[in-house]
Amino acid sequence: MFQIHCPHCGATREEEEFSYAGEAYIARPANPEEASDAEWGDYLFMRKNTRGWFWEQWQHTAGCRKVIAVKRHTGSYEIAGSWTLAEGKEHYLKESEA
Amino acid sequence: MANRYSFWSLFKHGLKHHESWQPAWRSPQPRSRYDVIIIGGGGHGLATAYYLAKNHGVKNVAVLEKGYLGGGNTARNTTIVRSNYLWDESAHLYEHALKLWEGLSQDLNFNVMFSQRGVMNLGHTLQDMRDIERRVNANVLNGIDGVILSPKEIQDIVPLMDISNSTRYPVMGASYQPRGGVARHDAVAWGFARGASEQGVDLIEQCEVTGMIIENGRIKGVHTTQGDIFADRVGCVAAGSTSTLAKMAGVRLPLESHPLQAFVSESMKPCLDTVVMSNAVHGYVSQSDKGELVIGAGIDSYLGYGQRGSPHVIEHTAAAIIELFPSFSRVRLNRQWGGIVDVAPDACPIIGKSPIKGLYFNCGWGTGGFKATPGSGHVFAHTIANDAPHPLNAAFALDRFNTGHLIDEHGAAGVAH
Amino acid sequence: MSGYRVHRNSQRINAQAPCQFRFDGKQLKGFAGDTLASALIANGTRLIGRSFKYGRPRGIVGHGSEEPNALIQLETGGYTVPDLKATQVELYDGLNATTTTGFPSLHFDLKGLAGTFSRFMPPGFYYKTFMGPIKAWPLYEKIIRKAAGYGRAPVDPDPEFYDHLHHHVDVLVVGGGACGLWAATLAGRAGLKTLLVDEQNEAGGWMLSDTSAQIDGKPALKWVSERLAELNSLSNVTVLTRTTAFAHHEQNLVQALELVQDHLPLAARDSHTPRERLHKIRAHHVVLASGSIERPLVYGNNDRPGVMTAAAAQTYLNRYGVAVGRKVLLMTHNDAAYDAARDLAQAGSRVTLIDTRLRGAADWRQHEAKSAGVALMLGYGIAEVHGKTSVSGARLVQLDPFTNTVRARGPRLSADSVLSSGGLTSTVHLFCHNNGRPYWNENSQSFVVPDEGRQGISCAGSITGRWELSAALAQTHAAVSAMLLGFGRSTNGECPVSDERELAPTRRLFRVPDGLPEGHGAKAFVDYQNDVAAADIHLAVRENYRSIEHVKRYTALGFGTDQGKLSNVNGFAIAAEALGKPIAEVGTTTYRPAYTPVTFGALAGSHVGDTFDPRRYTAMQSAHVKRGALFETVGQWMRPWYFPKGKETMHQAVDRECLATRNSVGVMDASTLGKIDVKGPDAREFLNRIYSNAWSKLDPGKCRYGLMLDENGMVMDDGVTACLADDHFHMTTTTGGAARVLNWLERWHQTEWPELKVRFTSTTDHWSTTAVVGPKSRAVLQKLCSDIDLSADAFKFMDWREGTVAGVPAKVFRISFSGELAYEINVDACYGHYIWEQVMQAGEEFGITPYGTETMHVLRAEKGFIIVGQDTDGSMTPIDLAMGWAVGMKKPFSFLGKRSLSRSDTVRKDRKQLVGLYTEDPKVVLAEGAQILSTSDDAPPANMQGHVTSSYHSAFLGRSIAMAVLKGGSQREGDTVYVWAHGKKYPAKVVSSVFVDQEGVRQHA
Amino acid sequence: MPNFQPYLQSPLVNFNLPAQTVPAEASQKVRANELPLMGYIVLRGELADTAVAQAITKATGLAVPTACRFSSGDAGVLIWQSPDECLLVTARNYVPALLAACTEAFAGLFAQAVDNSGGLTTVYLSGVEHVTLLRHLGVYDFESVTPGDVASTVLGKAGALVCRVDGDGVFLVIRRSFADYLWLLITKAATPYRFAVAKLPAAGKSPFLRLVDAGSPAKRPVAA
Repeated sequence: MFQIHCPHCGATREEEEFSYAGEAYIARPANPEEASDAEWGDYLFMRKNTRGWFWEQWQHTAGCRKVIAVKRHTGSYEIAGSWTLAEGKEHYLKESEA
Repeated sequence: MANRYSFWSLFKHGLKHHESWQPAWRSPQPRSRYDVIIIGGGGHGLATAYYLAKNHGVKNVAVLEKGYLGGGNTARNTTIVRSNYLWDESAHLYEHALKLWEGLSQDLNFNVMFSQRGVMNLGHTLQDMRDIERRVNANVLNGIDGVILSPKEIQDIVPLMDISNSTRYPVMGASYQPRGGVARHDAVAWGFARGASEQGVDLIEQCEVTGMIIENGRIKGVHTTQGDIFADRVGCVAAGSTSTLAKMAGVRLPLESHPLQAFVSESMKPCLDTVVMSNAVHGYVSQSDKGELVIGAGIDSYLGYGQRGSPHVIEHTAAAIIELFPSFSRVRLNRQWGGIVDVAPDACPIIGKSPIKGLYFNCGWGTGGFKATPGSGHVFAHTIANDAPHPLNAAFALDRFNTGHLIDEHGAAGVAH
Repeated sequence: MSGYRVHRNSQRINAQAPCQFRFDGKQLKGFAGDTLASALIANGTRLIGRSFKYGRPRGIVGHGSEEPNALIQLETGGYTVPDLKATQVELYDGLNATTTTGFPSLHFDLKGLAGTFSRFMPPGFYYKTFMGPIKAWPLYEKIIRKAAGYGRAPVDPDPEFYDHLHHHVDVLVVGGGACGLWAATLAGRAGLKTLLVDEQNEAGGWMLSDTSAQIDGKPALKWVSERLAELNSLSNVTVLTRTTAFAHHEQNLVQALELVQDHLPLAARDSHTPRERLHKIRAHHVVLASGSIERPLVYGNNDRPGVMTAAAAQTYLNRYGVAVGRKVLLMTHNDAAYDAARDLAQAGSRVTLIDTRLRGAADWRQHEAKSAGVALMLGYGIAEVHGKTSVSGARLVQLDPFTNTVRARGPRLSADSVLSSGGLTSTVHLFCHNNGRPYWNENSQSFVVPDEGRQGISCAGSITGRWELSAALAQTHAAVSAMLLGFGRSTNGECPVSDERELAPTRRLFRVPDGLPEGHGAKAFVDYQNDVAAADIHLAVRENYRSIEHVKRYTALGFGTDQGKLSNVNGFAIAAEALGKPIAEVGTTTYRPAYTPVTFGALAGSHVGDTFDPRRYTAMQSAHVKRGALFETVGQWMRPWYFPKGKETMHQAVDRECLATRNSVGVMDASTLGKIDVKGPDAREFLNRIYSNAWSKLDPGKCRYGLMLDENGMVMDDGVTACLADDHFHMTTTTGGAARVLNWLERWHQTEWPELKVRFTSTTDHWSTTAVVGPKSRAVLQKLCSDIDLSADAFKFMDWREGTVAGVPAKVFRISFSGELAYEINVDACYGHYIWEQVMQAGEEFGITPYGTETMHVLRAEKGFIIVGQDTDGSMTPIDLAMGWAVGMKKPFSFLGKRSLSRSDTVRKDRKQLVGLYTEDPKVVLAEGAQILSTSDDAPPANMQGHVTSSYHSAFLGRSIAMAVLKGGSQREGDTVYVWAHGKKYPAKVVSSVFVDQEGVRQHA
Repeated sequence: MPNFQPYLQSPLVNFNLPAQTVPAEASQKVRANELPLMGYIVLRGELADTAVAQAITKATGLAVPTACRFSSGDAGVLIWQSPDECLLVTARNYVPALLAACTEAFAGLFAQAVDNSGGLTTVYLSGVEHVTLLRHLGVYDFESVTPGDVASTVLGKAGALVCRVDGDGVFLVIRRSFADYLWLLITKAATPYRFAVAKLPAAGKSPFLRLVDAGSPAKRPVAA
């Protein structure tokens, strides 16, 4: 059972206070009408499902109700850190560039 | 068979101190080229190889397993076998598997201890009962056995269950599939391994695939920890690790791998003669031939390859079991473990071709893979041998996620398999 | 007879407190401080079980959680517990235990006969047979199941209760032996919040068994009590005994089970105190001082009752004052076991110590043993134990000093007990539950954990393979000091010293050779509980089950309730030999929780019975109960289902409720609907994106029905949303969907459209909603409300007004889920009960009738209104539901799910679509869930066209009605279909799903 | 119109706590009781935005609390819930005026006040073992909750706000529809601790208990 730091509450809380909200930073097509069925299907269903360091979302449902970004290793379950969605995105983008 | 199993063979070998038993399967060095490579030496992969050789004459086959045979979900599930699925496509696929189960021990000459003690899916709300009614009617019209039981009838089969109205989620009824049951999970892998090996399939353990050799859109072979191995057809049957393989081939899949936990009690005298499943209270339980209660918990919500989940999931399941069986309160958990289940958005498998020519996937079984083992291998072997799906798995192609033709089994599946 | 009481100064039993107890009906005597095992041995009880496969007689082998054989059934009725280890059951007065094996009786066991055919029952024999005839397997299985299994499952409800307790500490120390106590002392002195847990009824660990041990120049037990006194004096330290840490999870979460009352006589148990408590401990740092367990050697018939580990015998003697036998053979390959020989001899047993080493132990130890009267035989081993239900002696062999082979035959010795010491096995389980791996240490002949532990975990004492007390304490001191540095604290105390004693090297031996090829001689057991003998492991390897996991699974090695504490290392070693590999390469199997078994009830804690899951009630609950409502569970909510009068059946009650509502007035509690306050300049835009229909033109004072789709285009929720102000909306959701929808809104807002200025606040619990429904509803409301003009033109259908109802501020919505003239009165929930009663009073003259969900369902079905989750199943689009009118295809922003509606499958004409059905026989009420066929041909596999989603008898129409989803249904009105359920077929006509008042006159009245 | 006599009911009405209430004694290691009906107003707005913060203070006379803390004053207790949400616990008869004051103060701002008075209730939990009791119910590190702190967390399967004013006890702000469940859970978990439904202590300095006295309609709301 994880302990996750909530950047909004500024506190580390137990997993039971959070609910999992899946892969982080999946971009919704800007113009869905122009997306092909394949592109739309990809956005809807295809997932990285990374084994290793993974950017995911948790919602602090029992606390501030905010969705946060968490970088977690899906093999060792180690948590590298958690950020607000906005802060996390910067780190995330830097990494994806690298 | 060189090494046929029977009472007689046991007797003979017994007199010889069991010193002359042959290996159940060969462990050869990998050759550099095969007609077909199967990645994943679990039940599904071994079954695929077995049926490739047996039904399609494709015997020049290698099964590559990164660990030991049957060491993945085959070794970690709660061994429930049933075919009472809601939608035609899945019902037919799982019923196909169930029919194979019914003759499997004899076919493999390896007792997989398939025990048709019946599977009960409990209903706790009016909507549960509507769903049960819908599913059972659909099952019977699909030629699958199924009945609806009243609480009283449930009690007759499962005397220890609390069917009173005082519980939080009173038992209102159940669907019951008498032909369903459980099997000895390890034996399934070993039986298929032995059968495949006997027909010339090479089973390569401790051989992890590290990359795919793809030339202009065609699979040519794989890089492995035991060197490159070539084949024009490669089937991936790697459950939780499927996404990792797909990444090597540059294929995106609609899968998420989650921990699924289970536990067994200490061994007790027979006290539960059927399989009881409840989606509403999140628990399912049967009793193994060894006497342990085999209990499945819910899926952990998060992605995880750790083969372990969070304790509060187990605690909730224990509470659910007590809600159903108050007297089990004093029974003790002996061992818990976790598997990695690859879940597709519609809780149905993906079986078929991929964008890469000659590369096939069989994945997304979620929590329901074990029961399908022979059927899955059977249709996947057909798909690989003919480079075209078997009628039974045509609907389970990857493109359904583009067309939107999902086969939404969530209702019928829940977590409880 | 063999075991007997002796007095030992070290004994921890209270000779002044005798306990009467029953075992298999026999009345026996023991003392407070005994375990059931020690008391049984003291009473000369030997035969305690039959083995699982061969039915071989078995006795007590160990003295703690490692015990494989002595599985007993404790107590009867509600208090019964199966499969407890007698070695872990604390004796109390009046205890009643029975054996769990042996059929028909322990002394005459049928399996025992089968055992004589054991040579034909190798591991996996059942995989190789019972295959034909195919029909016979169920019969075979019946027999196998009967034969397997130990205790009997309880059948009565549990009279005791359990709870959970959460801890957040700096340091958790697992194990209260010398090393654990020292670790806790240092952590405590450093001011850290420290928790120490120990499995036993008192701390001390091996010190309780080893009388000769000295620490800091005083008897070890004295040092232990000093430590305990100090720990108890520290307010920042807690010590929990009878508490077993059984699992280690992410970020140092440790689960530990405390046996709070199990050691008390049933009559003495406090009904206000839990039987067991599950501790969930979050520790910044964990110190594993879980020690080690002595394993036996593997030799012929090493399972005969009277065979035991040396450590067990030493423990029974010194801790419980019980000598295991008068004539004892003790075989060892190490020095430590000499202590047991010495102590037993001093206590009066005739002890022959058979040392497999030619030179034996260090001189001082040999001398000590001899002077205590121990007979020494060096270079020998036991080939085979004699005796069947009890040890009568053993046959020895002379061992080759260099290779593990037999040099020459040895003497036969008579004895009543045979002990062996195969060295210690570190208790590494917790270290390995969560990614940790032990490594093979050739010196200590054990899988051990690294001295430095790992992130967040320190390892202390013999878990690291330090068998000698002095070395163990030194390592502990170093490890804990390092930990304290990490906390920025200093070490306050000198490392306790225990005299360094000279040691002779142990002999690398697991399986004692008997001069015969493996499998030819007497069975030499590795895993007692699962009847796994050395030969079985060789056979598994021979059959190519070569991975250690395969060996384990094929033979069942280590699968028992002892989790292989005695057997695993011997098993791995024998497998390694068979494989011709070093043990290190063979490795271990995975260690899984629980370290020792854990009661289901303890895992569940207080989440059972009426607190298994919340029951959510509305403010009107007592009003409903008073009127005899029966309740339906909807999500976690308890909703009135129907209100039977007198002996009414549900059918009669619902007919009455429906007619009363359609003809006069009914009232329903709609408080459970989810309610969300949506406010902000961009609220409208947000609604446009989240709902499929358009919201741009909804004026304040108006309401609109909205459909919510998931991105896959399928209907996920629906409800009426009222416009309170241009930037302010009151959204309602389905009862079951409230929480899901709120999170849905939050997630889309936060992740996709943070730029939109809008906020969502749940007001579900704030508002009580009373729906007054029927032609007379206006009249009823008029009696309660003067400040709202209720006239048809002033207050139109789908309007809402603010005012005062029965003197309470209220929001009144003129919306209808029944097709009738209806008003929903929303008030502060504290007034909910009051308003309900006021409405009942005001409606009395009209025969106002409260109704529940069942009548609600009928009324809405008569109008063809869907219920999400009943008429939809996650595969229905708005188009499928003939609700295209609720899809704003022209909205500028591509609302959630819109794109999915244009995929090839979602535009298919022959999708399942919502229709109405009229059975030919109006009396037939179709089953909800009945399947639909186009023709009367129902031969499987039948061509199913859809199914019935809702079906009722409509008292208002005087006939049955049904809603269904049907392939291409929108084009099939007028067709006749066949509705199939349980083998019966009913012809029915496809009709519009709006059965009553298609023009909507009534609701606009 | 007849002369209506509206009455209010607490979410725990069915337990009839007043009838069970006994004087507090030291032997009761865990005590609990429900506070009389209070007013609850949810304040939404970016608390980091000084304009919003000032408006809140202007309307309530209370300082905007920092994360996981609460502030208090004559108008009641202002509990931090999230960067854009506070919960104001106040006397029931203050609510109309406070709502009005907020609406006025929030004019032109992206902020709002939502009345949630029917949706919540407050339970006072005290006794020497009250922290132990919380540790039975929830995963939160309740020993670390010091005066002025609020823990928004889960007890069993229901959410709760746990506010500590002083060492004697904590105030649990819970949802109406979960109150029944939580009360059952509390009483169950308190079995070992001589649980009692005890009379609430005198208000003293407790900003929560002071509201109880202030609750009588006689008193006027304190607002800017």
